[in-house]
Amino acid sequence: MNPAVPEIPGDSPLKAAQAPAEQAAVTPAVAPWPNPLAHLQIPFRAVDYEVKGYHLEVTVAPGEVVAVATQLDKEGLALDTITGVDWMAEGQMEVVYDYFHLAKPLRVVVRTRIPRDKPEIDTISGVFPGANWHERETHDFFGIKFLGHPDLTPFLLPEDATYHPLRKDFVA
Amino acid sequence: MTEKADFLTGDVAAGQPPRETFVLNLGPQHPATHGVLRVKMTMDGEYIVRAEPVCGYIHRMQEKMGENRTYAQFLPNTSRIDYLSAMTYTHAFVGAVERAAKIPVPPRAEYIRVITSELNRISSHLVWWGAFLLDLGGFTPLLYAFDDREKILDLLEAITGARLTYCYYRFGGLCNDVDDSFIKGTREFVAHMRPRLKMYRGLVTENIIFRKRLEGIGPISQEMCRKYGATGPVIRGSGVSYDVRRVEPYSAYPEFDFEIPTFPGGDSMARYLVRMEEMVQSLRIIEQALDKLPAGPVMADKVPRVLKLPAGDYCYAVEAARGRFAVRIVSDNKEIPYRVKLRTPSLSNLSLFEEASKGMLLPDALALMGSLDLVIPDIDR
Amino acid sequence: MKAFPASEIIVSAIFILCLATTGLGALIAALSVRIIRSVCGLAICCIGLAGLYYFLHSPFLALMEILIYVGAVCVTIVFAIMLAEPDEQPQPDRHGANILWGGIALTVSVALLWGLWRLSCEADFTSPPNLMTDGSIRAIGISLLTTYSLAFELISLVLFVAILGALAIARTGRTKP
Amino acid sequence: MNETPLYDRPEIYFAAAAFLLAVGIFGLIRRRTLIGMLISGELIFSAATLNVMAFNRFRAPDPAVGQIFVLFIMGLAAAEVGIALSIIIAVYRNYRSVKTKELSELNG
Amino acid sequence: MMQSLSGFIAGFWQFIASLWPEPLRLVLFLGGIMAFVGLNAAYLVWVERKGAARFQRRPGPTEVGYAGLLQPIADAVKLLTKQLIVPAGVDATLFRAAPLMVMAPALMSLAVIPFSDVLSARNINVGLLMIFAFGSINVMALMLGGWSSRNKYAIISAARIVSQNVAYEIPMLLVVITMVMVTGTMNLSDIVKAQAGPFWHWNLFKVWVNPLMPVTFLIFYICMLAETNRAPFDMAEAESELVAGAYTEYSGMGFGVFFMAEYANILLGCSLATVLFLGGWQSPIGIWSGVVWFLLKLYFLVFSVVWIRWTFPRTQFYGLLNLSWKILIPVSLFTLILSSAMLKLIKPFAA
Amino acid sequence: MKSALKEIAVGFNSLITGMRITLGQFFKRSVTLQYPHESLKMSERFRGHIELVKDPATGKAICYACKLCERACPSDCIIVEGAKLDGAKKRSVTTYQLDFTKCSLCGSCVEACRDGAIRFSHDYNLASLSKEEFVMDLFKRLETEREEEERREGKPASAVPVAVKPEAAQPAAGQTKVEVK
Amino acid sequence: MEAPEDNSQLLKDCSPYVKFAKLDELLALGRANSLWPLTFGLACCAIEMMAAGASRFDLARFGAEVFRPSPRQADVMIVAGTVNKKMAAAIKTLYDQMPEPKWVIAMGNCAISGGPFVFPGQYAVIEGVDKLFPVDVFIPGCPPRPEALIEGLLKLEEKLTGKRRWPVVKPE
Repeated sequence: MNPAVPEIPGDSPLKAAQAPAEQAAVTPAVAPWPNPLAHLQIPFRAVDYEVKGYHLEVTVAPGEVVAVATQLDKEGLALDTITGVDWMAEGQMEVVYDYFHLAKPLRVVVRTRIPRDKPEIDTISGVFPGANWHERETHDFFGIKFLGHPDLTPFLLPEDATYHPLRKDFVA
Repeated sequence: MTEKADFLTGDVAAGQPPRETFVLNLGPQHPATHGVLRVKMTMDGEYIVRAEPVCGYIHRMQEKMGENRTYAQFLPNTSRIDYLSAMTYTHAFVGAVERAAKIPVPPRAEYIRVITSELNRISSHLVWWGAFLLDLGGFTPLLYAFDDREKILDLLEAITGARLTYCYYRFGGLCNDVDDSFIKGTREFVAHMRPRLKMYRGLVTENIIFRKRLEGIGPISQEMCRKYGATGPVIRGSGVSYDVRRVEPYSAYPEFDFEIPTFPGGDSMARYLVRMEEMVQSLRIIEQALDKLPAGPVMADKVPRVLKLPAGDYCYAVEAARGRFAVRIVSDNKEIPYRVKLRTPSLSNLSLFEEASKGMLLPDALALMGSLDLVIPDIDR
Repeated sequence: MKAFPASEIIVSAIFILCLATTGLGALIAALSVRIIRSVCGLAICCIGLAGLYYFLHSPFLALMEILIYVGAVCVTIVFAIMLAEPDEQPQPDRHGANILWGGIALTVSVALLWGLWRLSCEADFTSPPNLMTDGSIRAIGISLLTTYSLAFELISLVLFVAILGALAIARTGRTKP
Repeated sequence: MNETPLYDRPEIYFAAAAFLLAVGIFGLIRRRTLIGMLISGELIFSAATLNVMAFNRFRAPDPAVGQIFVLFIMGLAAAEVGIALSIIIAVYRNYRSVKTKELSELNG
Repeated sequence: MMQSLSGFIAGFWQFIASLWPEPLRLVLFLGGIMAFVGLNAAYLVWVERKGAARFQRRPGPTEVGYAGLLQPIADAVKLLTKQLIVPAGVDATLFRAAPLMVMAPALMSLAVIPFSDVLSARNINVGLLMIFAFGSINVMALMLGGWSSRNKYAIISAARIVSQNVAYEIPMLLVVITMVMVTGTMNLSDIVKAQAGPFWHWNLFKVWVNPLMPVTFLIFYICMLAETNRAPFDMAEAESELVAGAYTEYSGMGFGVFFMAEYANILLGCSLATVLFLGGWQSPIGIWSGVVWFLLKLYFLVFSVVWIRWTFPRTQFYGLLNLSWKILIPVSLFTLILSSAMLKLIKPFAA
Repeated sequence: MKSALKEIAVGFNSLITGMRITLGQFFKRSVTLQYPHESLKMSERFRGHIELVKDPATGKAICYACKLCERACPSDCIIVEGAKLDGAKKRSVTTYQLDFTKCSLCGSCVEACRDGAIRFSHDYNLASLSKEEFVMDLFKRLETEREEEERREGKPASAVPVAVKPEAAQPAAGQTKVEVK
Repeated sequence: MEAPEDNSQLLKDCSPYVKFAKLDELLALGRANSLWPLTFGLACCAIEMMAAGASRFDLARFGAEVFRPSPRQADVMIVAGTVNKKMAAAIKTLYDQMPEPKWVIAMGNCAISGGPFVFPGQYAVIEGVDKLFPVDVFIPGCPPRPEALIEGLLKLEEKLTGKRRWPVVKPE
């Protein structure tokens, strides 16, 4: 039982309340290079954060996204978002996975391209449950099928929607 | 404070599948969903077996519009994604374009951006505070919060011309400079707000009814936050001091001294306290920024009238009032972006609701939902 | 009821109203198809009964009847209906059976009525003085704590055990999601 | 008016009680759900209490005894209802029904 | 002044009573009570809205009549002419009857409240019991309203109302039994008469009978809030959870009657608190007692109810039950035992 | 037991505190703006719907229908038509149709205008029974306004002062410098 | 409440001596002064709707602060925000659930015509709620100021009673 009135903002207990482990996690503004993902078997490419807005990027084969997600999960990264880009001219769909680290200034972009006429890719919602909604949304917008996804019913579009509005050839 | 519903549940044979369930459709019009979220709840009495949010009731094609409009034309849309912290959202979009087009922003503009963003954060938290209390059945705090918020809105309206959808930032700076009356008014506001926060504490934070309703309710672990990508006060309420302003510093934030309030509880109370403390920190930032506000122009010199970003993709993340908001622009070197992706915090924050609300009582789940601070158009875009 | 010309008639009318309420309530309780209406019928019947008790010089019991039957028994039954929704479907017409059973019930009760009637007629009864608000509550209280104290304790024990038993029974099978 | 007024005649009360009893018995037999039977049972209880009260009033005008009896009956009725309803709910949990026809497992 | 006024009223009543026999007096009084309740319910809504506005630093209704005084009338006119929707699939009879069943008991109960020495519709020996007996119909009616709406929110709300009312009836009755013991009667007039004299003769301050008397009053007050479904115990109409609770499906005057009944019940609860604890019509200085004092005390309590509503958030439902079962019932039992013991001790000295 | 009592005491105290706070607010002055009886003066930068600016010299619109605003508008709510009137040097606007119901008040049009020919009005309390009312022809509006003013004052509209300098709504280029200590 | 004047010749003759308050007009007055809105916010405008109900602007002065969460008890639906196709059915139901007489205020440009979210080839937004049900008052703005909402309510009252009891504010 917690009887009285501790932990009020503005009072000193605030500092005491912070878990010591997270205290250390507050990092300085400068990125702690070298690349903490260097030991991964996947060839990440460092990019200039000031120009791009992320630190590492990698293009993988469609089959590797789950493995990459698992690895990044182990490294303590969180899923930022999943989205698609419709490269109609090239006949491809790009699926982009953004990850961010909770303590370090580290953003990772994982891309993969799948054929536009058969847009199918494995789901990573088994690794990151948060991917569920992002994948549903991507399915809504681009019609990309996430294999093994628990529920690919329309998320933002009406329940009976069959169109994929963010495809470049979409007409309302 | 983990004992809950002990009177009602008592010795319950756990693990058995529930048999008496019914489906309760919360929303799309329901006072607790703050707009048009629909939650399909499978209930066993007042216990939630499964709460499945159904989104899309205010999907407004923001991303599609991004592909239809020039960068400048898309700018006003950003204020309407999360209308409660419109400044920060515009900031992210403007920042992404500036990053891609390598437009330098004058320091005065950056400072004013910080001031206005933080003011906006306070106003957003005030709305949340009031609406949250409304969820819990207290009406008066809402009006006190709106009262204080009006003061912020007056300040912001004087410089931007709008109360909610400011559209104040431009690529390379701001559309207007601030004047002395704004600076004076902001100082007055900071002086006014501190005792008000104290009053809020007496009225609400220490209130036994309120504490009983929040303490230990809706715990969210750090791991769950990470797995779902929850950010902002939600993750900070779970003890992780993740804040974009610290981790990926942007604008003039590195120049200010402020704390990232974290509370380890992970319950609704922790999230509540984080936001209350954030208001204090925002006031600190505003004060520092006002003290240090440099002179100079508020608009970069050479901003091309017709913006074309070099091909490639560009990201920019900001700490909005609800957490990490990131804009991702894919450009193919045309006037119109090839793809604009808006990563909104509310979507990720809500996505953990289904897991977190399992087995909770309906009012507790609504307290949890309120503590996530949802803005539905932010989810649906 | 002092010297008031029509007072006798008014009071009789009220009495007949009470009787009618009781009878009507009972009929609704026994005959209506929807169980929720039956409960309402029971409640109405109890309110009518309370009126009858009042005429039987016991305002205390009249109010207790309302308090216990309407406030506790009926509410509990409605609550149970909420938990277990047993709406009867309109049954196929079985008029014959209805008449049969109704006849039996009527026979039994008429027999009883006859017995009581005889009982009350054989003994000479005197109409007691009109004591609407006598000290009956005090008398009840004193009797309860003296003559009938054992019964009083027993009834409280019964109620206590009933509550415990009800809790125990209703809780079994309750699952937490 | 020398005639005994309507409300001071015991036979009226007896008739009312008999009517309640008849309706109660009929309901008890004809009702096909447990709750319906319970309600009919309450009617029979009421008939009994009315009788007791009438006798108390007309036969033994003691202010206390009959009323205490009725109070006890009410207490018992309340206890009975509590127990019966908890049983009904338990039955409902197990069988998803409170209709007597469907609760015939013991019939073999 | 006050004395002469109440004296005049008393004389007037004696005159009337001598002219008109009992039944007509009763009818007259019932009419008076109805008017009183109607007027009060309407203007308590106004007080509530004005009060809420003041607590929130706004003027409240001002534009409809002077200071918004015609607001309740406008609301009534509107509600009366609003379409009455009986949703498909509901039990129409019960659905329509429920609002009336909520209103009637409150009206009946007010008949035994002694507004002053002579100003009471029916002074019966078991007045206190009567209020509770009719109060129990209230629960039944709200429940039927919720149930017959065939709306999930309403049904949940109805279930809540019952648990809440059952839970709070117990401490309330315990407290009332304490008061009956202290005053030795269930006649409300006699209860007030037992508190004659300056304010330390009020039951609230009778600490020599029971040192916990203020606590007893507090328990009664809390129970009264809970029984009338007022904030912070307004589970019946938990807006942010259950839309409008048991009233969700009610439109027009059906809702209006529920609304009025809520205020009538507050009025009844506050009257009861005044009679039981605050000395009814007795003036705090011992002289010039009269109906004015009763009304002053009554409206002070009503104001405090409004004040509480606009200050606190709603309690959690199990918190509410815990409060009753874990705190209020034990404490009220304790005060009951304590006061009976004290009475036993004091009686010999007093006699 | 002791902790429970303490909890009750603390809880009770917190309730009393809350009630004291609200009672304190009860006696404070209300903060309400009695709108139809009193109204706010909108700030200089308030963004109502746009309106055409009069040339103080001629009393006519400055706008010469260059259509920059039309192009800048993200929601396609402006339609400008212009014509070269007889004897005039420049083109002048003949229709300036604003569909205010589509406008997002972003200010792109005002910023796009190089001559300060449009500005934000301060109409902050528009409401109507028909939505057609908000598809307005700003040019006609300006003309009727001018005619009315002329009729009322019996003198040319040039004497009417123009309240807002065109610079007031200009983009940041010409803003005032604010000195901060 | 003063009685309105009557137009018919017969009544005009005695109008100096007798004021006729026709029942209809009394009803209209009652209705106009007790407009209970439905608690129903969609987007940005909803915040301004809340602001209009808050202390600074105080809708309560006109008796319109009783925001009812249940459509059964509401008189006026303030559609504050964008209505999209997924929402349209729900909002129609809400309208149908409101008892007669009922009114609708379309607040904000989105509700009036889809507002800034209308573009050629859009697939989600209803271009004006007057396509779904009759709308009584339109309040443009993005979002409109709270005063505009009050003005809208006054317009609605004007529509009901046929005259305006309040001064008209000319913006400056």
